[in-house]
Amino acid sequence: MLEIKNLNSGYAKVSVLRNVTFHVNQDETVAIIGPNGAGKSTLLKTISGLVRAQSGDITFENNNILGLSPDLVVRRGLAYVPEGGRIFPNMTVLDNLLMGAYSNPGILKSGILEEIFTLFPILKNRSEKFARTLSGGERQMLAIGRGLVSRPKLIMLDEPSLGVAPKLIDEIYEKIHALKRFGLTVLLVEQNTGYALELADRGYVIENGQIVMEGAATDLSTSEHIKKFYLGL
Amino acid sequence: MLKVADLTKKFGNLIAVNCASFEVNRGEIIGLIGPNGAGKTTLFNAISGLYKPEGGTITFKGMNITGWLPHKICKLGMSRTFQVTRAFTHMTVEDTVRVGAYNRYNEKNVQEKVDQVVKICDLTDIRKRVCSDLGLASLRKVELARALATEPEMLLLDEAGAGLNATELETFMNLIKKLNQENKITFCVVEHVMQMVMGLCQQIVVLDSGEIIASGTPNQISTNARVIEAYLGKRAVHVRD
Amino acid sequence: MIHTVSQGIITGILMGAIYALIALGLSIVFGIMNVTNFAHGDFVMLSMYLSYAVGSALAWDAVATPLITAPLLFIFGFITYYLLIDRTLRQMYVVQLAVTVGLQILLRSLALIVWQAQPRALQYSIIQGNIQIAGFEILTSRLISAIISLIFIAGLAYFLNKTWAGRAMRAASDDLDAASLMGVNYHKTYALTFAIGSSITALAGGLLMSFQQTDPVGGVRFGLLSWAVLALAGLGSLPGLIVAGIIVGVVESLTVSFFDPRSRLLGVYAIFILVLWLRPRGLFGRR
Amino acid sequence: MNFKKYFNQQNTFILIGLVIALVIPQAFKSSQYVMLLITTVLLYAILASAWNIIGGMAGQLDLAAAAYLGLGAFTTGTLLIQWNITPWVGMFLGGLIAMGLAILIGFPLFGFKVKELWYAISSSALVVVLQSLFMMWNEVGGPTEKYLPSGSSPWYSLRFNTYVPYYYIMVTILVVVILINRWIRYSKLGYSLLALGEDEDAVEVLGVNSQLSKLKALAIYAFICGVVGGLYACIYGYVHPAFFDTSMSMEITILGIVGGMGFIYGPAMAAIVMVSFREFLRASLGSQLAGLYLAVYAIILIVVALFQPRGIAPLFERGLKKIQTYFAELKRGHKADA
Repeated sequence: MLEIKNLNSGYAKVSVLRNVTFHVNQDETVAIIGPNGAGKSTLLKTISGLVRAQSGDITFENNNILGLSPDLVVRRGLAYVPEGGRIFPNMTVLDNLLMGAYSNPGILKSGILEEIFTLFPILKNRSEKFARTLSGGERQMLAIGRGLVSRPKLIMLDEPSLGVAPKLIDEIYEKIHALKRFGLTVLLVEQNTGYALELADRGYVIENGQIVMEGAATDLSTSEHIKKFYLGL
Repeated sequence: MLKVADLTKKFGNLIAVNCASFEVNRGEIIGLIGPNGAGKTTLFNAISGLYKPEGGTITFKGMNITGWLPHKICKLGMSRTFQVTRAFTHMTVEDTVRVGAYNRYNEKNVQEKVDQVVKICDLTDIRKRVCSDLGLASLRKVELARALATEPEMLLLDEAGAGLNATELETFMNLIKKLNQENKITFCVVEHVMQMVMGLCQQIVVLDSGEIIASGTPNQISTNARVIEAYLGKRAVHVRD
Repeated sequence: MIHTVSQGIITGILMGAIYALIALGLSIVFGIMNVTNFAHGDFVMLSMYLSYAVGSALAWDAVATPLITAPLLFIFGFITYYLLIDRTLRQMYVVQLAVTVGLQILLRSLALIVWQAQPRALQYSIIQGNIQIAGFEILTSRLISAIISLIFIAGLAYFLNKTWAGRAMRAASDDLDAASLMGVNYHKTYALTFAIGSSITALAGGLLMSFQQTDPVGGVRFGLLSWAVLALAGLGSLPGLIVAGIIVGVVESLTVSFFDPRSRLLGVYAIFILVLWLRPRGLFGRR
Repeated sequence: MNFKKYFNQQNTFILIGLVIALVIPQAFKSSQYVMLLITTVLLYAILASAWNIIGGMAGQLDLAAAAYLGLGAFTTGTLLIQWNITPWVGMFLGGLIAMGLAILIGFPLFGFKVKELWYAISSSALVVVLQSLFMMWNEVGGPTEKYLPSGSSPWYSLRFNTYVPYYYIMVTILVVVILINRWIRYSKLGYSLLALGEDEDAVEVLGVNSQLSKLKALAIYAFICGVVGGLYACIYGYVHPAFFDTSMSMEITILGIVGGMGFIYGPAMAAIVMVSFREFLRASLGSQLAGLYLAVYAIILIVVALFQPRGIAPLFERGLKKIQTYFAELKRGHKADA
């Protein structure tokens, strides 16, 4: 469904990603794990068009999406929930969700909001509140909900456990698990290796901008390298 | 050397740091860890004078420096680096270091100090380059160098290891160790790269949601149940389906 | 004494509503795009001249001229955005300053070329005259202008809150990257914002021409006034903008009636500086 | 003394510049109009160079040059008119008064960390405010021009029939201002200013008192503007509140930016090129439509700012380097031939 080949990317003078190749199949949950600064976020930003790739190929459903601006990428059905959620703090929760339908307002008629409210009941209770008043966990749920409004085919989640109180991480991951039932393909980037591998079908390990390992999630979580450096076992 | 007692910093209703207390002894390298948003950087900003704390006291070298302006704290012997490198983009490496060196030197002997710091931090090759042309690893070194040029007795490093690759990290850690042993500089580092924290620090303080939840040696910390739950996250998920 | 004060306050409130309208144009451009348009005051000046041109050519009343000048300024804002502002967004802040200040000099010299240095005023206004209420004199033109301003501000608030374009503007203002992830093309949103900001000055210019004259350097005054209103209001609160506009209007009007007509900007400057010192986020601002 | 040591490229340029500066009045003496233009160009060059200290180096976008200039002019003018005190004294008093006001305003502004946009607006407003104040103050200002007496000795009252002496005084001041620029740039203050122009927090934790540094820069800048203001009054022979001119302030800021922020010679160079060009436009277009020359000029300023955002000074530097390498290669070529 999503295929990345020999991707090189980075910022002005710093090259962050080197020759990254991987793919995500339909209805799969894929986790990308790695230490802070390894280039995980840059990878997702490049796919979503926020960062311009230096070379390589990105195809989504057999269409080349490399070099498209973010607003065009999202219209193809590829939603990106950025690191930290990046909700609109000075808009209400409802307005935040509505923004998710910006590229296709007609979708609201399909009852998507109700579905999201069923998934995240807390958002319904707070729909008239300003998003800045939400807690870290609620913001993350809002961000995920906002990404879902456009009924994307693939959703990319960037560190959903970041800045969320530990007891809420469980809840967030439960929701992400529920996304699978939504018929969604999920690409997950996490530093919190334990959670990510528990949830994912397959995983990739990225270090210093390069993919150093890949395999089924169960295999990865039993690998010595992962145990030693990521799980601290 | 540095003593933080009951430090509290609020932003509106949000309590970023809540009654934090810890102590750093002379000559130590102390690590400050915790999840994102735990208040580590806020704590640093309060200690270095960029924020005025709402409560508590900060004592440095026996002086109460709570609410002092940053440049005065620096004069007293404490400097810092920033999480996101905040290089002086249009200045050369040498000029950047010079800004720090003027803290204790005047026009006559400032050049000596600059040369010395440039040499220690291994910046000789790039001393005439403009900061905006440099890569992350060099920028981190430049930032350390300019803080070092102020001749601090204590240095606060904010995520100095983030984004460095293994070799770069190794070089950087060796530099810090050397400065600690030879120049007798006390370090307090906020760090995410566990490799760096474990390899460098004698003491570790763990911060979560603005509160200090544990402190001790690296071994004590890595086996502390509360720390594991809040930060290290070893525990596997239990997804109910 | 009390009568003079009250009269001053009433005049000030009416002027204040128009100042709020002028500042609104600046506020949406600054608040949403984070662009500082130093030429904003000169946009007002240009609008007033255009209003004069339209009004005298068609023998229209000043209040009606925005029907023509507002679309003109809308197009002008659109072109200005793509020609100049869009190119400054990813550049250093000083470039934006240099470009908008250059634009200011350009607008001023254009006014000089077309209308020479003489002040111009429209003669006919159906809303001349005044009403007497409880012994206070209220100029009809100002009253109507104030009411139109308030209605327009309310309309814009509705636009920002309830339409897709308005929502996109607020989202872009909060977090540009996140907005583009929602499918917002920020160039288009910014162009629309800047064009709306410009056409607001056309409306304000028309209203102002119903009771005052214009000259090529008049822009400075409106520029300062709107920045003062903005500093006082802070960003992001439309009711705050109205209150701030009224405070500035009242202060100006009281300085004029008690001190000296030539000192009208002194009081405004004083509160402007005080606000910068004591409450940099403005009285009602959240940012 | 080693002659060769002083005969480097830079000093050669300076020498050539000085010779040209001395010769110019001899060449254009016959035309008062041209001399006035050249003096005006110099005035802008001085002000833009002074702006470089607060704007270019410290990054504070000050728009109040004309406020300090006007204060200097009124101080000098009033002292001469009312007490017959020579402008030589008046100029410096004017500079001091401008400096005093700058410190009075700058101290709290910098203390509260008002910067960028808001600093620019408040300084720009200062010009307007001083204008209306002097408009009201009839003893000193007022709506009509107050003429400076010619007095007995032109050198005492600084009132000449020709612009040549003004020219020489201006050149001297310009050289002094550029030297001050140089001296500041390579001193503790200069390095602190450049660094705080980029990141104020970062520079404070390096032990720099940013408020004090900015205040010093502002004071020096205001003083220079005030001194030149005194001369300005003498050249025009009157004082008027119109001296508090917002357009002029803005032009100086643009020249500083277009010249290249922080480059010592940049602003002066920009002023000489752009203001000469403006006056050329005025001479060739002015007769047809008032204001047309300004419109063309503004467009050119905008284009330069857009397409050369770091200013024209880096452009010159690059050109200079090319010439240098060209000559160096030429030399090498000669050696190879030999």
